[in-house]
Amino acid sequence: MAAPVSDQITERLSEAVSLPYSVKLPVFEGPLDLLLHLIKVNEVEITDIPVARIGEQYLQYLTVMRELNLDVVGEYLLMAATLAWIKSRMLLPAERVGEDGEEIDPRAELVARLLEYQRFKEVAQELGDRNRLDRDVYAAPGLDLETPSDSEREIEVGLFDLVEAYRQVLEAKRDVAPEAHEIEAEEVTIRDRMVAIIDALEARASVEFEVLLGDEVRKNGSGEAGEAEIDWQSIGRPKIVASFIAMLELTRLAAIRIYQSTDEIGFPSGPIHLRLAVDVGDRNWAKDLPELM
Amino acid sequence: MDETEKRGIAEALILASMEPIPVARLAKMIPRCTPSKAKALVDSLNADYVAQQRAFEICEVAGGYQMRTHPEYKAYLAQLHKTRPLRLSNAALETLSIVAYRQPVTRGEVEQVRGVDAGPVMRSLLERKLVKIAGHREVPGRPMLYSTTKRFLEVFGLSDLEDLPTLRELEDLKPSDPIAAEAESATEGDDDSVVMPEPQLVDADVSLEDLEIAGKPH
Amino acid sequence: MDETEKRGIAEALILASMEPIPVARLAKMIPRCTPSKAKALVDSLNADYVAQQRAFEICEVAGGYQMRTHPEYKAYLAQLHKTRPLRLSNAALETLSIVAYRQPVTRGEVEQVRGVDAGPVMRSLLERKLVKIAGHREVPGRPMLYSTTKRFLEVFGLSDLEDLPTLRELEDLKPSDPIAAEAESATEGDDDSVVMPEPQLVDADVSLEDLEIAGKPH
Repeated sequence: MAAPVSDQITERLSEAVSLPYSVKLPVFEGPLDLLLHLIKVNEVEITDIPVARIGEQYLQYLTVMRELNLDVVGEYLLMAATLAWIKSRMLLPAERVGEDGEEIDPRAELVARLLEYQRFKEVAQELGDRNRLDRDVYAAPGLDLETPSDSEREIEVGLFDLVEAYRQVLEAKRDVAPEAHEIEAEEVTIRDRMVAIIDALEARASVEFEVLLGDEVRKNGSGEAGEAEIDWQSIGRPKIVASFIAMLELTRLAAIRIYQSTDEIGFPSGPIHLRLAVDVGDRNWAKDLPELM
Repeated sequence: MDETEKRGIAEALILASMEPIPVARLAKMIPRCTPSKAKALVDSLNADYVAQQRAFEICEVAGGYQMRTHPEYKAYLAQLHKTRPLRLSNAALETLSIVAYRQPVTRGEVEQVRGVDAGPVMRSLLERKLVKIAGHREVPGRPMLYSTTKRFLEVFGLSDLEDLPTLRELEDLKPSDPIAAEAESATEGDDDSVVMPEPQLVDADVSLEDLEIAGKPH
Repeated sequence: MDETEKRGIAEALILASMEPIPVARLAKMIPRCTPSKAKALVDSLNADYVAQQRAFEICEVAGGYQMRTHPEYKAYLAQLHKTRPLRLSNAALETLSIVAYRQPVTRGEVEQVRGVDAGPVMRSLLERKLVKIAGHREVPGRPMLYSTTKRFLEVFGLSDLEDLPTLRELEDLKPSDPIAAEAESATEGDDDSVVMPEPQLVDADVSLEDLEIAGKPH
């Protein structure tokens, strides 16, 4: 025979007296948990709860909680009310009849809830007993791997690098065409160049600075860096200037990003690359750009 | 490349990875390897570890392989970590179980099962990243849905959700009693049963003496 | 306790440690052990690893022992970089949450909320394609407007922005009254003080919970 409820209560009360600062109700996880406990100590079947007896003990328990100055939360009171209601129903002749003509036990819903809760309680216990990470077992944290060598790594370049590259381009142009002053009537606007650069970068993930400076990359993917010599003379200085300013503007708007590799000693070298920095996919640049300027 | 080399690569990758490596990814990183071959490599490594009484093994957690120490060393390893082990109350474990089996689940559904407010516990599970918000249920009020995380699998050493005791086993816990079956149907939309009397039925003024008498064994 | 057990403890400790373990510390964590004995244990483990052709060995780095893979696997390990998840700092999450909940929003508005310069963080969010430029606000100075991207929805598992939980919904998870709060602290006990590792860094599979917390008004 299990210990009577009164003994448990007394025991708990004495605990409460001896530990004035850490009054702790035996941990019941709520009214269903308390009911399961009472069902267990009374050694009765969940499916055939003696509602009167269990209900009485349940109320005693709530009273003890109050004696211990623990606020009885609403859920416990609601369950007390449910038990009282079921008890009264069981005294009355059956009112409700199921589809098959049989009486519906007024306890049925409570029984179903208790069974379901019990299932999860068992699963929870099982879960709690598993080997737990950082309590029972520990994982290898993984190695802080060396980063790839600098030459493979893309790094940001400063505006200085960009300007320097631009200066070199202009210098190269002076070399090839010192006498060319035939200014073509071709109107090149910064806006056009911004749109062209965005288009080019949308078509390809990364494009070389010099290629973009000269002309937009065709969508079919020609104009790969280093594939062919760039004919600066045919491009014309206005276009190069407009392209460069367009790049600066796009950089300022954080629409594109500029990268350059470094050599073994960490000095920036090699071609400068441009990439889209932002999700510009859902934006009509051609339409928006006039506002940007 | 022979098996020994591949095994070495698998071992190095699993040791060095910061998180569990899925078998498909592992296979991709080893030259001329398939997932089933990768699995065989891991099995063979684990067999080695057992034979050589290593303090660790390769476990399958959260859909990937990870090197983990054996539980028998837990007392020593506890000294190593500054953070205290993740403790979970019964309330947290119960809530976690309900979320795990019923996901995606609303807070109300959890409360229905446990019979108590689930808010604070749910919050603490969210903070510990064992549970995450998984959208809304498209019903009036659009309640938030919760589901378990990858971290949940990692913490409990589960390879995936299938690794939980199956729902069938859960069903087995239920007795074949007809009342239970009936009760199931009764819970579904039988509004009559929801009418509750006022809670003032509880007599709060019972003294301890009354209790002693009432509580005496019958 | 015999040598084999001690070796096992040393192995488990070195495997699971986040940082290299100095020999003195290792000796302290093993019962009845001295630094010179601990060193002998490590040497014996390393001899094992050589004999068994393990892909790793215990190295002395930065004044402590650490398990490291052999250099010959370097090329394979480089592939692990790609699998490393994107991490977001708290600052990034805070900023992202402000953008998510107030979009479209200017940088100035974000700074007003967070009280610090939002430039660098916003740039990194743009780079990670979590945030995009969404035009200008038609006020003097025409500041840029930011909004979240499709990728943002993907990362957070949202079908659309409507799916973002409201702050009120999260408030609901807090104990509604001090009584419940007390009850919670009584049952959950010291759980609340559990320190999660790496509180600064959040995985890319950050949950919405992170966002909500970050987005809470200060």
